[in-house]
Amino acid sequence: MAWDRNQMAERAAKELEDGFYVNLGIGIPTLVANYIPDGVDVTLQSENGMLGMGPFPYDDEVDPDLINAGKQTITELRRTSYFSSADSFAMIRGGHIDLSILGAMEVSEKGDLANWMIPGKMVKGMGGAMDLVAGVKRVVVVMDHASKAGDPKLLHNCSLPLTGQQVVDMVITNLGVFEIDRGKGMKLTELAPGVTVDDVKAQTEANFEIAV
Amino acid sequence: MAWDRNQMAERAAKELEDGFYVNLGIGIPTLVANYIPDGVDVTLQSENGMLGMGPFPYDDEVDPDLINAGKQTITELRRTSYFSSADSFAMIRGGHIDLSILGAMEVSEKGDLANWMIPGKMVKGMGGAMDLVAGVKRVVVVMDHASKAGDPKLLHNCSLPLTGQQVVDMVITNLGVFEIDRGKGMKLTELAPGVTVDDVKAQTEANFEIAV
Amino acid sequence: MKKIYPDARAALDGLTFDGMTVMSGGFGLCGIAENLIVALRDSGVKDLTVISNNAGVDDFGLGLLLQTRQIKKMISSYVGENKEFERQYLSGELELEFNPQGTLAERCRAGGAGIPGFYTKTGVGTLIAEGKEHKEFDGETYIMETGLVADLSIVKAWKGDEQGNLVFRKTARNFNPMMATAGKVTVAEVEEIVPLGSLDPDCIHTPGVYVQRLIKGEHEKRVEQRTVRQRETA
Amino acid sequence: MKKIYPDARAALDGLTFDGMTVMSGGFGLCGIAENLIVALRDSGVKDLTVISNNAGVDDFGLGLLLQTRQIKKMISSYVGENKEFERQYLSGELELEFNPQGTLAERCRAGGAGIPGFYTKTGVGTLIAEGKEHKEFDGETYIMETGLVADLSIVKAWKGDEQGNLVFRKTARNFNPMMATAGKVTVAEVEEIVPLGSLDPDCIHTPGVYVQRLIKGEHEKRVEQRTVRQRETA
Repeated sequence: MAWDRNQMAERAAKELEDGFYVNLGIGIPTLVANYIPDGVDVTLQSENGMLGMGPFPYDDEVDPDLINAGKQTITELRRTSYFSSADSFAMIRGGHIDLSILGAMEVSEKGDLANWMIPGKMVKGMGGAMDLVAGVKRVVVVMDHASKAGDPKLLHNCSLPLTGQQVVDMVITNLGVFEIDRGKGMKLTELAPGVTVDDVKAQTEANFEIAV
Repeated sequence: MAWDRNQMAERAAKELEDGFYVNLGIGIPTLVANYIPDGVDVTLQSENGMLGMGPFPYDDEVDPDLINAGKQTITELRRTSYFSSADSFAMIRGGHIDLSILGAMEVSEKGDLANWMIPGKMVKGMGGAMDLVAGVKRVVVVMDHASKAGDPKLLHNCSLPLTGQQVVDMVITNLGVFEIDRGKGMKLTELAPGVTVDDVKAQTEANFEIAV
Repeated sequence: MKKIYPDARAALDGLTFDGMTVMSGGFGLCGIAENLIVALRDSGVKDLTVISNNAGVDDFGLGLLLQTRQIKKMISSYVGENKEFERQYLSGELELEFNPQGTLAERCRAGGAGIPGFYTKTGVGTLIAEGKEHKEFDGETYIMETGLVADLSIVKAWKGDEQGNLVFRKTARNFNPMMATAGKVTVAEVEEIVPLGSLDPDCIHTPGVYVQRLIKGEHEKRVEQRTVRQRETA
Repeated sequence: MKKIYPDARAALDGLTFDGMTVMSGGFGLCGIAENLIVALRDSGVKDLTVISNNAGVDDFGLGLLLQTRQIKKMISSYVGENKEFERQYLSGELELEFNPQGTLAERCRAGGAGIPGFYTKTGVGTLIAEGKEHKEFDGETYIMETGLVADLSIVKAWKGDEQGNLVFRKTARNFNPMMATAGKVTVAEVEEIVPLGSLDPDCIHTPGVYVQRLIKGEHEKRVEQRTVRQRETA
């Protein structure tokens, strides 16, 4: 069975708490905004300088001066404020954002994260990812459990250059959910429907406790 | 003869150039604003967070939210902008203010400045003076040549705790004008009317070249 | 998450403890959190370390906390306006750490921005530099200053909305925006609570993320030095 | 002191030299100094080091300076949108220094604020930390990053006045305010030059002290990723 992209996003949305300020990365994390639970009021931060990010605009509302960190056109809300990139990352680096949900290429059992470069390939840059994982209070990774080639992405140690060291608190994959005690180790806390612990073990290099 | 307070301020005003951004200290430096030469447009900065400081308000214009760094009520101009203390001192520390004119207790021949504390007396604090002398491009001191007790204030070395080391470019006293090559030495470049070099020497401890 | 509280006392409820560090916005008596200072006094909290550019006057602003001897230590740039301060300091009842004003402002900003240390030329060669790390950059000497954070920041703004977005007015902005970022908890008092959406989003000085609690206050806004000019008569 | 220039070419006159460092505001194609980038290209200046979060696209923004190979080195956080960039970089024609976006933003602010170095957690334990000074604060490890300044900063604002006061619009603000502070000379282009006194002094993002020259530009404001939603039909 396993979770699809939307189900992973839905599961990630359960990490949102009322009043949270949240930064969502590109890809599956963006979908999390579609699953914010009823009664939970969250404010989305966009690291290019906006707090209170609204949905995509209607066709006649598109404003080239109003984009998110993925360079997509968006809208503002009644609560919105704008600020400079320096002020935006002061907010991030200073620990004022409660939660960052982002994608990854690899995560280690100690919470290391790699998601910005593959040696030998053209490197596009880390953008704001290093700042987010270093500064945001809680970091949740949403990613496929294994690569397209079937290689595990949850590893003893990341093989790719790191985005951050001991920075990940939770990993949500198509197979289940892992909690990480930064620098110590990880445990499997949930399984997607129809997935067994053995299924997970077969696709995981990292050591993990089982707490399902 | 010598210069009085207003004449010292008038002389200091000759250091203003068109387009300058200027910070004026408390006391005689404040009077400099009364002598800005015709055709010279200067913008006054107040370190509590204002660029484009206007004159004192009329009685019915007094606004408690609008004060200068000396806590006096003032007015705004059409060019005025307000900003935080951090942004104000970023402006000062970053070398964006062209000229600071301030008072002093002592100045050394190398350009050291003391104007914030007298050991054994209650210390009120340095306020923004240390930041101004460290950051502003050019620092002009306006002060009486000697203390009320007749002791020289232009010294080989300051006896009082410093506000800044090698920070003063010019000293204007009631007796004349000195230019300082920071860290090197000072020279007397102007005399107040009726004042002789010997008059100056008699009241000066610092070494100075004579270039009048 | 309701940020708006009915009054200053309610807004400080559960936030105070003896020995805590409080940042208090304002410059002189301009832009100070008048109502929250009174509530802080009335809370009876003791042994405060207060980070504030100034110390109020004898009977207004932080002077109220000096009268009751609730302050153990001040971190300030200038305290010249307060006689009671002078008395307590000279008698050794009060600790005092002077910071150059720009260093103090930047330390607050740094604390809020996750920057534990930075270098500045300010104070090199003075008493302020003693015991601090010195470093050369491009042949010039700088000293390291550290970021400041507080258990509680109290700030005063002009307008605020239910999300905690704040706008300051004229030179009453001063230390308030940085201090709002550097409190583990920040409580703001405003002259007016405005409907959500009525503040221009391009002109919000303090985004709501920095403000946990908010009250509408009544403000005396005392003038420290009333300086005026005369109208020319025609 | 007249700050307003007739056009972009005139505004750059006398400011460019081969090998210079230029800061260029904007995020993606949002808030970039379209007219000044074209004028910089037309000036023929070579061997530029360009500090900019991104590198434009092939035929717009900084991509124009890549086409003509006027850029020797980029300091950026993300350059993924530009194919010509990729080609020049892989062939070794172009140097590239990646900075985390927040570090880049803070380095520009620090440069403008007279702060030659600061400490950050960002990048600790990564390639970014290699060769940088590490220091512990309260048991946590940080790395030192340095302030950046430029020979010339080109920024784009929404409105400006004859004193150089600038206001930005929505997320087009981004890197522009810090870069305006960090240029030895800063040239701004705006959509509208407004009469002095018409900008709200509480809402000026960049005070005029930071802007030496100013032009009114014509702006295409190209959208990089047009994402829309459909109206629900009733």
